[in-house]
Amino acid sequence: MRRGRTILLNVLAIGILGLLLSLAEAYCNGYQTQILNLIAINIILALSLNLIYGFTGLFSLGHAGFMAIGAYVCSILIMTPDQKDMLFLLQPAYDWVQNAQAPFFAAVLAGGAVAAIFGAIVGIPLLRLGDDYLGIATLGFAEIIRVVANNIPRLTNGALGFKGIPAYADLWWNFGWALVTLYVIVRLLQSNTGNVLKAIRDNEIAAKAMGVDVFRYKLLSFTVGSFFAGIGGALLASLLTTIDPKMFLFTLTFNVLMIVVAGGLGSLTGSVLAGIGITVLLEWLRVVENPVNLLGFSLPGIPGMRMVVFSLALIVIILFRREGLMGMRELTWRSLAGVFSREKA
Amino acid sequence: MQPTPQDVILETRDLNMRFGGLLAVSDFSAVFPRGSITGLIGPNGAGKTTCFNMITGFYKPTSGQVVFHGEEVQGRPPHALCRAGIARTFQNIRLFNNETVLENVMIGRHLRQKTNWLQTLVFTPASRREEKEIRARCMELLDVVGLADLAGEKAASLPYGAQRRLEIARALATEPSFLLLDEPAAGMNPQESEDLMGFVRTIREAFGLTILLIEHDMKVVMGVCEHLWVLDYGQTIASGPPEAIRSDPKVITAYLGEEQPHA
Amino acid sequence: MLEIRDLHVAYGGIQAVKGISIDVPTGRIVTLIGANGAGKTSTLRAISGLCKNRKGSISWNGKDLTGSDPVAIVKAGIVMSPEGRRIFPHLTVLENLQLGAYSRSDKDGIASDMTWVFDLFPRLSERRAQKGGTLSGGEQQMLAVGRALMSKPALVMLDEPSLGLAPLLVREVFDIIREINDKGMTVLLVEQNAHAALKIAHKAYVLETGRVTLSGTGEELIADERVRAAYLGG
Amino acid sequence: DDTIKIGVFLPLTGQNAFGGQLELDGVQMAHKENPTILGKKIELFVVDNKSDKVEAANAVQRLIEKEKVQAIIGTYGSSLAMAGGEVSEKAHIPQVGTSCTNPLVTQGKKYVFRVCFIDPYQGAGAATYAYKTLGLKKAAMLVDVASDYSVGLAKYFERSFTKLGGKMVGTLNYQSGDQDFTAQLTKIISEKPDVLFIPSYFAEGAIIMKQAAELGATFKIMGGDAMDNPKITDIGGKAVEGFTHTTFPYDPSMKNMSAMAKKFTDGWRTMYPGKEPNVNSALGYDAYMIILDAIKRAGKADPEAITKALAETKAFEGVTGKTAINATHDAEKPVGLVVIKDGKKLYEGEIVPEL
Amino acid sequence: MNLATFIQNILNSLTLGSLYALVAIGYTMVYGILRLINFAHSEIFMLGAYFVFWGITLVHLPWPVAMVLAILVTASLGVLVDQVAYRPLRDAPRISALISSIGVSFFLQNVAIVFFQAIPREVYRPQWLEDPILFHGVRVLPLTLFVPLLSLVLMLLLIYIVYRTKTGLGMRAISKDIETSYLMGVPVNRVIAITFGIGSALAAASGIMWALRYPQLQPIMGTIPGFKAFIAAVFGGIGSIQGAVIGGLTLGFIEIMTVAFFPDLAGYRDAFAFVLLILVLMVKPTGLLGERPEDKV
Ligand SMILES: Nc1ncnc2c1ncn2[C@@H]1O[C@H](COP(=O)(O)OP(=O)(O)OP(=O)(O)O)[C@@H](O)[C@H]1O
Ligand SMILES: Nc1ncnc2c1ncn2[C@@H]1O[C@H](COP(=O)(O)OP(=O)(O)OP(=O)(O)O)[C@@H](O)[C@H]1O
Ligand SMILES: [Mg+2]
Ligand SMILES: [Mg+2]
Repeated sequence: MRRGRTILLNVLAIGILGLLLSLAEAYCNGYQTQILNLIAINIILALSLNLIYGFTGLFSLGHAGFMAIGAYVCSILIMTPDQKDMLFLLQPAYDWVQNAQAPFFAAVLAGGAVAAIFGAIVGIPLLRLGDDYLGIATLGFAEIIRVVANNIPRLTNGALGFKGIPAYADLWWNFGWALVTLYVIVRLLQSNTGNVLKAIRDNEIAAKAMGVDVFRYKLLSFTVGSFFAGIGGALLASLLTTIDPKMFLFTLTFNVLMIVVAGGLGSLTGSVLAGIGITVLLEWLRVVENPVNLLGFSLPGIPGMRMVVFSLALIVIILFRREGLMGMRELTWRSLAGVFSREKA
Repeated sequence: MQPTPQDVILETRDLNMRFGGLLAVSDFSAVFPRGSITGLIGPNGAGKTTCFNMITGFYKPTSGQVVFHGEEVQGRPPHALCRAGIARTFQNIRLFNNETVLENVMIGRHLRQKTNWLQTLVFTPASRREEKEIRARCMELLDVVGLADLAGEKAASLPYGAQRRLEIARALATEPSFLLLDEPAAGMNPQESEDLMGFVRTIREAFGLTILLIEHDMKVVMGVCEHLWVLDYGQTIASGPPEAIRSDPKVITAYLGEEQPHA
Repeated sequence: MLEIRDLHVAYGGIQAVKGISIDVPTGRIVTLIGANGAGKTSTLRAISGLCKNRKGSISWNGKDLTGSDPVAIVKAGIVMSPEGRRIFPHLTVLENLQLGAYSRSDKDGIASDMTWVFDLFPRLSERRAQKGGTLSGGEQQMLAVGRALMSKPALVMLDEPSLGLAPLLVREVFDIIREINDKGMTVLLVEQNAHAALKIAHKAYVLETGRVTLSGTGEELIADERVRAAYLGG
Repeated sequence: DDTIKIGVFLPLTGQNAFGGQLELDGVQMAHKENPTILGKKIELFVVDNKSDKVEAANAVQRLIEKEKVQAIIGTYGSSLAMAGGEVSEKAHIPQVGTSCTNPLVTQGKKYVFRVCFIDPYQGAGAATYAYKTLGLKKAAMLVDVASDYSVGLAKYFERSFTKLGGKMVGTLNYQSGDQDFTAQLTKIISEKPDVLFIPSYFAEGAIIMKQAAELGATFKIMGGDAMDNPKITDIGGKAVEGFTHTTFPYDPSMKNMSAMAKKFTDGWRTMYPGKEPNVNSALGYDAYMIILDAIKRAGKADPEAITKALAETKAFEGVTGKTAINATHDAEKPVGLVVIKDGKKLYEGEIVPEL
Repeated sequence: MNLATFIQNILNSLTLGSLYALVAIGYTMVYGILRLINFAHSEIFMLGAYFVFWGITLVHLPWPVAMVLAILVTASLGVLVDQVAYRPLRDAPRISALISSIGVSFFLQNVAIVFFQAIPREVYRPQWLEDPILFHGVRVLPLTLFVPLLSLVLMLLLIYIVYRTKTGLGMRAISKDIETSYLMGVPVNRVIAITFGIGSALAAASGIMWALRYPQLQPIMGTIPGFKAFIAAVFGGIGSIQGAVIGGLTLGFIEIMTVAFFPDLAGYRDAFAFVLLILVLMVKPTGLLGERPEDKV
């Protein structure tokens, strides 16, 4: 497929997405909109983790930590000083926290940037570790962030967290950022640098012999991944309008990891599809906790049932599709065209 | 013929490598004239691969020097040595299995790339031109090793012999001046080894390389190498042209055995 | 006697073995030769039960082994020394050998076989307490063969035992194969070193892209023009 | 439409589940007893917020959008209430909190109310009781830094206690989920306080007291409303003897029960035999009833009307006493005190905090 | 800090540390053989504790009988989990089994929430366990003496099994190369089942000990101890039995001593463990006693 056609198709796809979003804005209720928003954010998070783990082979469980950083930075910047005055009711905020302010776009960007800086700082000592050890060390980092957030009330308002964060993150912002994330990661992976990252994943020793400064590229991938994790966290804060350290428990990382693995490690299309699928599945499964009327019998809703069903679904997915939905394959215009022309033939 | 210093591309001086109590390589001193094909042979566990690892930076020598283009380079990381022009293949093939044949070669090429990924993000003309160039150059390399038809295949799906050649193509993509091949003929049958010999000579001419290879297949060793170094228990027990080595009694007792391998 | 009829092995969509029939008579050395990727290893893996998706029939002294799992096949007396040695690097030489005898419980028998293996490979005896991973390539190969022998198999399958060995050791390995065959053990040997393999084989098969294209005694194949051209280097 | 829809969002799973389940029982009991108002059937929609804020916001969103409820009850846990309240506020649907005592819950909110008092008030109550009534001069605290409830209540207790003239001899922290407090307790014991205030949730509080007893602590231990649980003596055993906690003015062991409280207690015992009522169930009950009261006064079940009526509540007769909703939408009622005596919960009476 | 307080702190550390050690041994056992971080371990731990107390309260079994039965039942449950959720993934990428174990962990925890409800339950302890022994101002719990002993005995027993028995030899072989283990006639699935059985029995034993020390049952009670013990196992070098014990004890001491010496930083306690872990990993990337995976160039 020629480049021109691909660009045209991409522009077309973005146009259609835009159209769908305006339709959603007009016709979806708040609940549905909320799910759409969560989808966009989950896609951002999954893509960034997939870059780190799926494409570079760095088993990182620190996503919740970077999200927390993004969320706090962004929230501090978009809340008004008055709001902060009311919020920090046990101990006053530091002056610079109290007075810091920025427009939403800059605040989100700042969230991502600070997360990226932390990514680099953590990455330098930790990226030398091997798989499971790296996993547990990054998990440790995320937990440290959480513990620290609890203990610096003048910066984070401690366990009270932030409430009433301005809700700027609407469909446009969220999907816009999701597109930016997708674009940057796709371009990165399609460039020769992307090949280098995958080479590190496949065989680190051979990569070294090919002149790859393995550490530098690991750091690059980790930092870019942390940046988008921070962006995701920032958007989530503004979407939910409330954050506190408890939100960033390691289960949050696992949720993202689940999406990545279910979609396929090393498949961006997989992350996007699973981001949509799992977000919707989780919402849809609320049904099983509601009281149901079955042929005249009324069964009471069983709290906890949703997670039972969800975890079963997770196990079944992994048992029967161990490589995830897409494996390492991608859905591209070319492969789509292939499907259609085959059908015609 | 004693090579003059200008003709020496790489030289090792008293290289030692110790693993715990084991002296895997001791006082390995060798010179490699520009454009030569040299063989490194010796019994299993003699320390041949260890020498490769020291020269390519995977092991830091316990003591001794590696002099490359007149500069001491021992202890530098592998990627730096690769950038300087030392490339290698591995005894047990190490390809990027999930990548295509072409991508494998392109990774070797990234080292010589001038634009970075941030430029590709915004489609600068320079980066576009360069990505195109890399692709073309790598296809040429695949052509040389006869894998151009398989460019889109996953590396893991190639037959063994093709994988060996791909590994060499990938090493060539880094534009080395010094190439180390670790048992390139292992697992090949005599016909395939024969082809390999021709191939090694071809790439030396085409790329102006100096080649050092480890091999147990004496037909290959005697066929392509101009000079041999023989290790046993880490010691250099002999060095010289193949004909001399073949009849060296020390080499015969330690390595070749009484009767010559079938021809 | 091991009889293989119309064996097929596939990996995903790729057919690696496409209907091979082979006989390995008791007490003999039978060798499979062929180019890279011809399907030799796949055949051995199918016999030892490692390939799940195999078709055809494998029978051993009249007993059908087609559906059996690897452990049952070891118990039946067929053991394989895999391609690339695959010794356990973190276990000592002695432990590697004990592992070879895992399916047995006759203490005395194991002890006497251990002595036998150490007689065959005196080097292993010197290094019995050393970790497998620190052995040199040749010693590892000896260990792999010795380990296979420890299960006291009726049939031992060796996949490229001379790969990566120094010339001196290559000869030693072939001598040992002959020696264990003299002791009454049946051997199925896969080799790239076709010349040496054909020299000691009673019977040989040539595999090409998953099929048997030639068979005969070792001497017959050494003399065969096609074999000489393709596998013996002219 | 001939039904009125009321949504309930409570933590039925996760770490706050025990409280949420008790409150749900109360709500459901009230609903069973009063299934109609203004001749219309009331339908209850229960959603689990899983003790998780994101889920809480989603849950409220869903109640409003999908079930189209006119009013919402919930929840146990201040941060959950805040996450949900944010959504109700935007959708202009009234929400009545059960036992969410942090001041922020209703701050600046038009549509959010609660049937409980707030932590500054409760903390002051505990401090007044300790200092004035019991004459304890030196206090220590063991605070869960990861819990907004705990941090807040601790602060208010400290503020009042020192203002009254008491001395804080040590404040030690822990994190939700910790189960070993021996290090903190060993330190506290060495400071020899008269009273240890633990603004904990019940599960952790019980273990703290056990370990304190094992380490030979002799000081008095006090806690807040989250320590209220029917199982306290089963789980705490001898270690909880003498423990006192503040609570909302209801307990089945109350001596002079109001008519409402008595009716509730009896009704509960017939509806849930073998299960003791507690103050959380009572608050659940009250939350439901106060909404009904507002609907009755408004004469219609329109969200805006309910909100207006709720804000004007002056003398609602609840299980937890006579309730007035004040300007900040909090319930004004006295602070109750429960003490554990001879292996039983005993309602000591009420106290008016010195603020 | 006076001497009595100091000794008290040491005893506190010892109790907590040896409990962590007990849980950590179970993690390390399964990891050592399968290279699988078995997230379900903490739920097996929780179920073990529930089972024993049901045996006592519902079926009115005597103490020791209930304990043995609970351990057996839990061990079988562990084997079942392996057969259903991990065995089909033996030749899959490692992450698949990891995700499956997270799934099992969620599943067991939520099933427990559905069936047992989230309400904390009381634990009946024999009286002799409740009363501390007073010794010169230091209060020693009987459990403080018992748990370290139990950890030590179990550690020695496991080392014996892994290094001195045939099954242990099989385990060690499987840990490096499942396929070749098959070729050697090692009944791989049986050996792995035994591993899970032992691992789960350990989880149950530690669950019971934990519940005796912190007497309260909740469906989520396994999460935090499991998490901490896992850190301990990594700290000691995951896969190493001695490492798990050392890691557990170290973690216990750090958690108690940081609070004892820096009471103002008590809120940071959980972070200390991680900071130390990261520091150790930076010096020894595979934990204190972990072996380096050999990747010879
Ligand atoms: N990383 C290491 N740690 C410990 N010992 C090592 C290491 N690398 C190599 N050795 C030891 O050093 C010696 C030399 O090994 P080397 O791989 O260089 O042998 P070789 O000559 O390449 O043999 P072969 O022909 O079998 O490949 C061997 O005894 C080997 O076990
Ligand atoms: N795990 C696998 N997945 C996919 N294809 C495989 C796999 N193993 C082998 N093959 C393919 O099956 C064919 C036969 O392989 P096999 O290993 O049996 O050959 P061989 O005769 O032993 O070759 P060699 O001499 O290289 O050892 C080859 O084309 C190979 O690429
Ligand atoms: Mg070598
Ligand atoms: Mg083979």
